[in-house]
Amino acid sequence: MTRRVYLDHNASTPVHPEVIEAMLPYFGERFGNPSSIHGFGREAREGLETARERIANFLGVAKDEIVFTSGGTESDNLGVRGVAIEHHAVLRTCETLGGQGFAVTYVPVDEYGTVDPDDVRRAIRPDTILITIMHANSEVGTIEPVEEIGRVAREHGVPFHVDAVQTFGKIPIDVNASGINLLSFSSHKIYGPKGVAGLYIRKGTRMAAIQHGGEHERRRRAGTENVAGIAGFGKAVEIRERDMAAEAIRVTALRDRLSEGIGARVPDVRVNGHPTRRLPGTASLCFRHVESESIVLGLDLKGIGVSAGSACTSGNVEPSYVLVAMGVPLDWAMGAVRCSLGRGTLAEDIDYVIDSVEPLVRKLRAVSPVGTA
Amino acid sequence: MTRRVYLDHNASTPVHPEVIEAMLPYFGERFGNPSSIHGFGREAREGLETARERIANFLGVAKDEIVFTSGGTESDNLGVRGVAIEHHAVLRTCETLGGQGFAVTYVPVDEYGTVDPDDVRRAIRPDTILITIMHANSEVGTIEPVEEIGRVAREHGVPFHVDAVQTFGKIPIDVNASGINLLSFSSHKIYGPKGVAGLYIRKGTRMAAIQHGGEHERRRRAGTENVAGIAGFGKAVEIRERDMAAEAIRVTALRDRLSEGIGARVPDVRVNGHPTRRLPGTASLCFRHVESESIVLGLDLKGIGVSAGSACTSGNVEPSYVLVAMGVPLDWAMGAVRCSLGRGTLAEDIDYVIDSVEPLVRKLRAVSPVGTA
Amino acid sequence: MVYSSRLIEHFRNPRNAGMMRNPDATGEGEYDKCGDLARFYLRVRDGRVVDVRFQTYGCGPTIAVASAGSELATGRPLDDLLRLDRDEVEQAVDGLPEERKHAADVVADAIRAAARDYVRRRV
Amino acid sequence: MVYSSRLIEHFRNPRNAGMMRNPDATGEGEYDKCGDLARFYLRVRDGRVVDVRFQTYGCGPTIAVASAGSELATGRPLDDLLRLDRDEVEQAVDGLPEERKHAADVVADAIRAAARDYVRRRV
Ligand SMILES: Cc1ncc(COP(=O)(O)O)c(C=O)c1O
Ligand SMILES: Cc1ncc(COP(=O)(O)O)c(C=O)c1O
Repeated sequence: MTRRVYLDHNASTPVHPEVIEAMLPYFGERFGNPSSIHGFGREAREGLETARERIANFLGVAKDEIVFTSGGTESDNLGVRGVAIEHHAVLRTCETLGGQGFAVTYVPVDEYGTVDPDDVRRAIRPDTILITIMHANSEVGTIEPVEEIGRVAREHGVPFHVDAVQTFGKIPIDVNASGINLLSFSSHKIYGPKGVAGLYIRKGTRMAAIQHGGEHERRRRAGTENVAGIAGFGKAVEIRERDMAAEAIRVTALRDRLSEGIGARVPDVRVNGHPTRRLPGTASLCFRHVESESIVLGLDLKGIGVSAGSACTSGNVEPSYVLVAMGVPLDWAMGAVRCSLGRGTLAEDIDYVIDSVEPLVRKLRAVSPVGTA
Repeated sequence: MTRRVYLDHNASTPVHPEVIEAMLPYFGERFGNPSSIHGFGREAREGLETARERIANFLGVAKDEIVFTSGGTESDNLGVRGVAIEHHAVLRTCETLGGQGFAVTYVPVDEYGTVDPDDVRRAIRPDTILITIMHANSEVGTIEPVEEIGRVAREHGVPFHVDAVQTFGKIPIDVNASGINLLSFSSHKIYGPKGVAGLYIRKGTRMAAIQHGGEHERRRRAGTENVAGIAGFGKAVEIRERDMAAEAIRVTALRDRLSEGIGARVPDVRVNGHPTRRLPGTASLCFRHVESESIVLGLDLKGIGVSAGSACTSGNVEPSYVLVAMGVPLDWAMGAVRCSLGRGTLAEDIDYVIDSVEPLVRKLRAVSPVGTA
Repeated sequence: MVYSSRLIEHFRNPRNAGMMRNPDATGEGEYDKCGDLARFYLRVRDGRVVDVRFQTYGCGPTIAVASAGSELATGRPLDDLLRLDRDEVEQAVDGLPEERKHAADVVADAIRAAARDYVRRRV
Repeated sequence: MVYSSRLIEHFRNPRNAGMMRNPDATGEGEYDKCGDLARFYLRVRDGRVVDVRFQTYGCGPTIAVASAGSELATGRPLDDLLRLDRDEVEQAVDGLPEERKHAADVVADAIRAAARDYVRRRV
């Protein structure tokens, strides 16, 4: 078998063996429905509440401020739409709302992908009901100044939602210092199972449920809880709490080894995102005059998994909107590749990737009619 | 240790060992994100699509008519609200809708909990956009005449949604014969994991997504798929396909042994629901002048898990709305207990339950000031 | 819902359950919203409760709380019971979950009502 | 997206990739929405294509499809290539996934354009 190197940890991660161990009892003996009042139900509920407590402690918040969801996407939907719907309902009660649309103001980023808190301040209108931002963008990994933006939000009394799916368990987050009202975070990016995530909802944040049915999760999210998944999530957080600091250092070094190694051997390469305020394991590289997906495919044939920055789906190419917003020229942006490292990544993996990228890009450029003609 | 008997399979079921086996690879080596185009992603996608195919075959529908969700509740929300939102959007485009509310007409049930298709016909209005029904109610287990109701829906050109969470994998469902447009079905009621379910969407059914984000599930449900859970769900369906018929017979016999046994030894007991058109494993019993939860608690102390028909949550008693709708008098309805059997249930479990119920109910009645005074 | 082991023990083996013939006093406590009902019977000698019986109907723990309440009432001066605090009753089962707090109210109400009934009969 | 093993083989070892000096004809195919571009060079003797070279830029499989297209064009009468069907090109890599069908269009367009260029130069 060929060597396999996975450098797509921002897309998903393998489940940690200890996490699998933590889930198994909830598939087996502790299989009850946590809403049931008998012993089978109580055993399941215990697993649920232990995980909730662990995650609440990790974030330094109260247990009942954590709601479990089915994924980062649902957390984002609940966080953003939950506030909008609630607000909408309030407005409708007040009969002050004519239509029902919400206006969205987008704030620009600089060349590193960083948002300027002053731009956020200027974008706030008297009727602004929510400020939302990604803590770190999943593609280039630039970490946003959430503390400063949180201060702006607080000054104006506007609820603040942060999508921390890519940062939770990788870098510290202080929801209090950052004045965060709502925080989305997920399991399958930190060696937990897919299909489970969480939303932190600061006490007092007014919001509506978006999934209706039973009275689960204190009426904030209906539906039988994914107990085994949540138990696994709790264990994954416990492990990250233990390993996070050391891993961040290790993985940052490997990431730099990767981009420097490629930069030294391949001409016309650039590294995207902020040079230092960046996710430990994320290296977004642009190869000029080469198309992203052909690199992904070429590396795939070498057993290497990386992700294409520009996605060509349903017959329309979409160069990463992040890179475009950062002002990366199109002939670079079309050749963006994201490498995201994780706990399984070794130095020899990095060297293997560098050794594989060089001839591949050379070959692709050799047959390219672009940039050479 | 005391004997443990689980008679709450309608609430949730233990995960079948073969199902756990089927999930493990997707926590381990096949952990990729199914949206990734490299080998790690393709392996995950394969698991997803194999499960989709298996379930589509089981239902006799096309693969791309199956959308995976996070649970029965989400399937119901997507089925019902998806149609409503889509319809709403269409109407708004047509600028014919003044407000934005939807009116809901409830159709009554008879003493067995059965809906009369003629009542459905009479309830249809020119602006009816959806008919929705539970295939079988989870508490009393009465199976509704979905074929006849489907015929009514078709005659009037109204989309038809069926919540088959309690019937899927337990009794046959023919979405074509029943003219079903949307069918909710779930994993954790049939020995699959929690946190995964499906919605069948008949080709051509106009509906909106309710969870927004990526382009997963053909844009009908955003969010990284719970691959391991879905793979397990597929295996669970495969096993049910194999065992369903024999299990239905076995479990019906045990269910009748239970209600007859209790009926013979305990006075003032009634069996709810339809005598024959009923879920194989469901026995809903009412003990007159005894309070549901005290029976649940008493049996729990004997290691037996059953569910209370009347739920007393947040300081307000709620006698089962199903029983009330069926015309069960309050002094009976307050003492409703649901026993739901499953593949692990043995004849000796049933006898142990009968032996435990008798003295418990006698004791509770002895100290009760109700019905005796 | 998690109940204390002391509560469970009372549920398993309720003390003083049942009716009393010719009691010196009876009293009821009720919680409408739940249909919960507790009835207490007292035997009183020299201003002191010497025997207690109860009957209850209600969600799970009511019977256990009544059993604990009956123990707590036995041997106490009647005056005490006129001012019986619901918290004392709850303590007697090592606390109740939020949704079941009313069980202690129903039992305390019933015991106080029985004590009042005794006073009333005497007057 | 799953590619055929034949396509993968072409991707790994593209045949006839690169430029050609003094070609008898050149042609391009383009797919705007994707930025995909293929350029073909032909050497023609006695109405027959004796040598082909190509250059491509585009999402994954374009290079593989071009390689297969170049093999398919080699040795063929020029007249054939004027009417080259995109389906024949797609068949040469055992089919393409839905979202990548355009790779066959781009390559077929480029080969036909090169054939037309040869005719034009002759006239
Ligand atoms: C920043 C961010 N938010 C949300 C999501 C959505 O997570 P999921 O697809 O697991 O629902 C992702 C996934 O990549 C992400 O990177
Ligand atoms: C008929 C029916 N529909 C929907 C559901 C909701 O399923 P879940 O709680 O798994 O989301 C249930 C759960 O008991 C059910 O019985």
